[in-house]
Amino acid sequence: MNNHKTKLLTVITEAALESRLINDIEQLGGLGYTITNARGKGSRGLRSGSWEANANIRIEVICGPELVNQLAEHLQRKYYDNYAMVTFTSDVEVLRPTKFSD
Amino acid sequence: MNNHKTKLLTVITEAALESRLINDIEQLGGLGYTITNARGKGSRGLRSGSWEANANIRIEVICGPELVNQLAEHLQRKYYDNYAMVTFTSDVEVLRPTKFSD
Amino acid sequence: MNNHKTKLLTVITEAALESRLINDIEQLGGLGYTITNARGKGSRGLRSGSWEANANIRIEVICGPELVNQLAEHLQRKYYDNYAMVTFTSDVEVLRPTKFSD
Amino acid sequence: MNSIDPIIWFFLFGLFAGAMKSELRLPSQIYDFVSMLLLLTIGLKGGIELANQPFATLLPQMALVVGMGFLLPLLVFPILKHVGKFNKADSASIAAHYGSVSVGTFAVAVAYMNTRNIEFEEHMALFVVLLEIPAILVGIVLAKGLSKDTQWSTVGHEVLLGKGVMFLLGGLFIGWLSGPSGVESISPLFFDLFKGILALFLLEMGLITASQLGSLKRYGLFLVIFGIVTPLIFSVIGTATGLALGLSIGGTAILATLFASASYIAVPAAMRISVPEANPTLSLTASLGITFPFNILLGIPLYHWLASSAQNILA
Amino acid sequence: MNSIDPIIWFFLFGLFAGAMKSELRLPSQIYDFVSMLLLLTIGLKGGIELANQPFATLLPQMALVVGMGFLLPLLVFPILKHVGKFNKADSASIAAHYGSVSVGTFAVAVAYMNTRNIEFEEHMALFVVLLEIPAILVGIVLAKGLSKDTQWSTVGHEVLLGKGVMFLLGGLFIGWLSGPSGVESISPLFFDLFKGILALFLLEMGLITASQLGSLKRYGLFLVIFGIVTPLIFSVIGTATGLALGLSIGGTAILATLFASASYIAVPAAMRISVPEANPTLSLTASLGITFPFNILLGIPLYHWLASSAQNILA
Amino acid sequence: MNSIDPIIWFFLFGLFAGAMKSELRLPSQIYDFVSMLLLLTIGLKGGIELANQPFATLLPQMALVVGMGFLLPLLVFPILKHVGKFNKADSASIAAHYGSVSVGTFAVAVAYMNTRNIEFEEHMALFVVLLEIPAILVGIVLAKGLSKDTQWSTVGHEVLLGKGVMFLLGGLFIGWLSGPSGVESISPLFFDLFKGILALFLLEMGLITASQLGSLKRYGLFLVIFGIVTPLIFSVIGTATGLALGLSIGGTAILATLFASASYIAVPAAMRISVPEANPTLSLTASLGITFPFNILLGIPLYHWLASSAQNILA
Ligand SMILES: Nc1ncnc2c1ncn2[C@@H]1O[C@H](COP(=O)(O)O)[C@@H](O)[C@H]1O
Ligand SMILES: Nc1ncnc2c1ncn2[C@@H]1O[C@H](COP(=O)(O)O)[C@@H](O)[C@H]1O
Ligand SMILES: Nc1ncnc2c1ncn2[C@@H]1O[C@H](COP(=O)(O)O)[C@@H](O)[C@H]1O
Ligand code: NA
Ligand code: NA
Ligand code: NA
Repeated sequence: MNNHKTKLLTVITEAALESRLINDIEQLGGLGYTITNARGKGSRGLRSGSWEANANIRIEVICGPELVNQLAEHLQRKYYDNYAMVTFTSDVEVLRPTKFSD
Repeated sequence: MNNHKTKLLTVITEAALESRLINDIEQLGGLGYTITNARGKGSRGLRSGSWEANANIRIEVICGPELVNQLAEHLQRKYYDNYAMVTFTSDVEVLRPTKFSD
Repeated sequence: MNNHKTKLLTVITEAALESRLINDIEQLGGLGYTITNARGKGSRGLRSGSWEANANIRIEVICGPELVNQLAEHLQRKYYDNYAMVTFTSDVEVLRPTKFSD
Repeated sequence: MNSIDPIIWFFLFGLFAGAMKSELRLPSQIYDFVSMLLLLTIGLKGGIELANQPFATLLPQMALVVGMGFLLPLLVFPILKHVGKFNKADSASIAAHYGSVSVGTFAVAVAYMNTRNIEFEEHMALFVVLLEIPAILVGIVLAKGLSKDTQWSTVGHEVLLGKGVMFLLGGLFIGWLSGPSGVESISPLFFDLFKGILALFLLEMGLITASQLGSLKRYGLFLVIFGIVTPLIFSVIGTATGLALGLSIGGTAILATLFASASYIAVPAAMRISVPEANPTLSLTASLGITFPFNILLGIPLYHWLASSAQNILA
Repeated sequence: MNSIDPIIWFFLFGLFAGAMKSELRLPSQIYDFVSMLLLLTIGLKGGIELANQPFATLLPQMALVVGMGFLLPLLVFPILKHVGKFNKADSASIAAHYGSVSVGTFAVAVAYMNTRNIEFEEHMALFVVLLEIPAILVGIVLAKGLSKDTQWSTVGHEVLLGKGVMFLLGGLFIGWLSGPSGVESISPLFFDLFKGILALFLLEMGLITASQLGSLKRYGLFLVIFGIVTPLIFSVIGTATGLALGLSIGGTAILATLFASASYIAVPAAMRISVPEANPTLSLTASLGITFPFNILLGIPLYHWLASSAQNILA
Repeated sequence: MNSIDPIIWFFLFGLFAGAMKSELRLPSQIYDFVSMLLLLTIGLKGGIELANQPFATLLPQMALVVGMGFLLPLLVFPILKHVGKFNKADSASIAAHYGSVSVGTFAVAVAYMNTRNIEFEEHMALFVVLLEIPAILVGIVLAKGLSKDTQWSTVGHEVLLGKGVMFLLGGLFIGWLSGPSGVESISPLFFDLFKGILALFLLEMGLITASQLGSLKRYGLFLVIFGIVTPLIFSVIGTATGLALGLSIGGTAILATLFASASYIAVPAAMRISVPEANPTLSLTASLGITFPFNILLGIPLYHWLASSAQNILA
């Protein structure tokens, strides 16, 4: 198998930001994303997901290391001060590298 | 703690494939899987999850490196041409290695 | 960018344990967690999520390597014998290390 | 103004909200719930009617309707392939969608007749079930040929046990076995709420239709024309079939609507599994983006007029 | 044929669809919603009845019923342990399930009586709440002994504040405080839709039951026999208790049904937390896979016959 | 005791269950569904009323109400900033919440009037829509100033196309276009179930309120006092406005309730996007944790008394 190392960015944040984050990802050149609904707790308190104002989403973007850094920095600059948000990156291997930008 | 390195396969694909993928995983020897509902966008367009025909699922399988390759190749051969699908693998450590095949 | 290596603990277990696991995580010093609903199959059989008694949750905790081990060992001791549960850890990089304990 | 049914306004409201990129959304499980209630109710209604009349008298009608279900997709397949220039799989899949029926369109037609106190044969609901299935089989054969490879037991499983057909059939049998007096106790949920539930369904359909409009530009003019002309022609065939079956004006109009409607629940699901190489966006764009709104906004009144004109001429 | 309630057909439909591996499913939040409505409605009905009669007159009846709730699990525990050869935890857990009651079975019994215009004491709903709890406490003591380690406050929290008991109690209090005229404004949702909602609940129960049948083979014959004989015996005890309480035929039959039914909501949840070493598949297979279908298909008519025979003999 | 509406008991039940840390929860999609039904129903009611009377006669009333919607947040902003010592963004956000209205509180007020057979102008529902929006605009300007940077088209999009306003407006137009006879067919879902649906909504509101109480301790006494005094003062202004508009006692009381209520759906969503630096916990704690329960438990009867006293004095 011809594996290809790349990066996975995971963002956990407020559900209210969904459409804005999608815009950001696409404008910076991300070719795809996956979203799941989530709930949780962090420095900005409990977000139990019982109604929309306190629901979280979990966004995953697979992309090359440069875009991953760009995205993470962009999100940090734009949202960290005012929104519940956690981002982390990890190493993954994909089969069809052409599907993911770099 | 006695950690044990193994692999995690993540597959994001159309919800309609759920039962067939489970069959595939089990027939190739996977001992377990976890599924969450998802939505997203990729090369095959927007899959917003608003109704079943365009909902995604996210399947995770923990297993040894050989099975992970076998599974990924099998899925690629069988589904990539006709279905929205992304797969990636990553390194994880588990506590109870006996629970996972390979 | 000033990335910081840390750990991600993922626990997949019975939905009935949610509040107890949250307690455990907080008492051992975890500063946050994220939960998504899941279904799956493992050594304790099929958990299809169709009703609460057989629904799973997927908990993620980002924290330093020491706490991750402590948490994993604690969960193993307390729940593995009697509950459907899988835990695994992986390496991640975060941007705001101060948000995560250790 | 009052002559437009409020459920149609719900559809237009959804369409507008979707076009404006509003965040309106029916939660996905609520959409499933609402669809399920519609399917069960339609099945129940058909079943009750079956309980009211000897099954044998309906058999000839049923046979003819099933026959038409096999015929209709065959009529459009060559057009899709040679005029539309779609490949074999896509042509077969779209043909299957148009040969089958849309439960939502049927429900709107029923509501239309009820509002105007137009009588129709209640066993129309039975025809919905009958018409769901043949076109799927034809579509698969058109795409794959009659090769021995086709796993017909899997196909049969997918088709018969898929949610759409299953809820319709389940409702049908329950209605049949319980009879009109038996279902009385469950009628507040299934019958009294029917039009309200249909309104919510149409709201979401409007939102979904709006999201399909984007793809329209990509697939161009042929699909738009096909999505309007096909229902017009099929409605004429449906009217003729209704007359042949000796149906009332209401029944004829509903049968014409059924023929004119294109599936977006059972067929897409079956095609996705059995003809995966067909592009699902193509068929859904046509059936949801064009034919569904055309039928509920303009088609149904037209088919009603067609049915009554035809009956007048014959009388 | 018409003598079978349509809600029973919904159960059989779910059972069939599940057995055929159809993809039918009630969305999980809809199942939660439907269960919640059932529990609230049953609670409300009991509460309204409480508002109608002086509480004190019910106290002796309530005491006897609670007493039986402690007794029933003790009767089956030795059989499970010595005949069934289950370990202590499993025996205790199964005993708790059978000592407690099934709200779904109760609802079907109520629907059965209503369809046949058989009168019964409305405060039966109160007994549902009372019978939920004692068996859980007995089960925990049987599994753990009366050790000081047991965190009774946690157990009490789990039991009383679990969803099942909470919705029942909430409905009960609201019904009691509002009285029959007060709840009139909310009756379209809670009372008129009741049987339709119950039908959907039974559809999903059929699907769940079908999914349990696989485990049956693994756990074998004893569980099947136990799942049928226990309700038979408990229904006799229930009938005797009903007579002792001076209940009507309908009330006696419902009390017999309650005794014969096995929990699958409150008790599994409580056991999972308090007796985690018990295998939940065992008890759910028995209670959902055998006893629930047995009771709603055959048991309730039988217990009705039992109650009227017993009353005839006494009269 | 019977004088308390059962829907209030549902709220108290939720509050109790939440305070006891019970696991009771309305599934999130069910909560969305229930909210959606409430908003659509309220919109429909307003729309039907609009269909009943010439639009022009309402225009002056509407203008005055919109004017008040701009004024109210301006009244409390300085108090929040100088007495409460909140920063600009938080003061502006809280002011916007209190200048806007709570649909849930409105629904309870309507139920209160219906139970007591008190007449009121049905176009109150129209005022709900009108009052939702101006306070949001004022809040944004207070926080950001009238800078050219503010992307008003984005703000307008967020406000008008957010779920809350959209469902209200959609219902309003559908009701208006369909008229009273048109909506009859959908009334079992939207009107007959209304109070039951409201009961479920209030149950969840009780649970949410309970979860807010924890934050109260953190933010202290000022917020508690503010959350009670503001509705009292605003209700007086509302009563005066009602008299100025020549409303009935019921209508005046409902307008007073609207002024007294604080938003927790449309405004939080809009503020989160347009004034993200405001702490959402502050405003939600006040509006959900204090003002909402105060209004539905004590406020509405008080405002009713206020309205009738005022009318008596004037008469
Ligand atoms: N240490 C953590 N581990 C996992 N998830 C976290 C952690 N901290 C925060 N989160 C998630 O990120 C969301 C926002 O975090 P915060 O901005 O810290 O409130 C929380 O609601 C959690 O869902
Ligand atoms: N770059 C990406 N990052 C994260 N998820 C992706 C990415 N590309 C695709 N996906 C997910 O995988 C699904 C199928 O992808 P595709 O086959 O490219 O349409 C999409 O609907 C997304 O949920
Ligand atoms: N090999 C695996 N890969 C991914 N998820 C698993 C695996 N094994 C178990 N799980 C998940 O963990 C849950 C509990 O596992 P178990 O205790 O093995 O029954 C299952 O219901 C699955 O959701
Ligand atoms: Na058709
Ligand atoms: Na029992
Ligand atoms: Na206000």
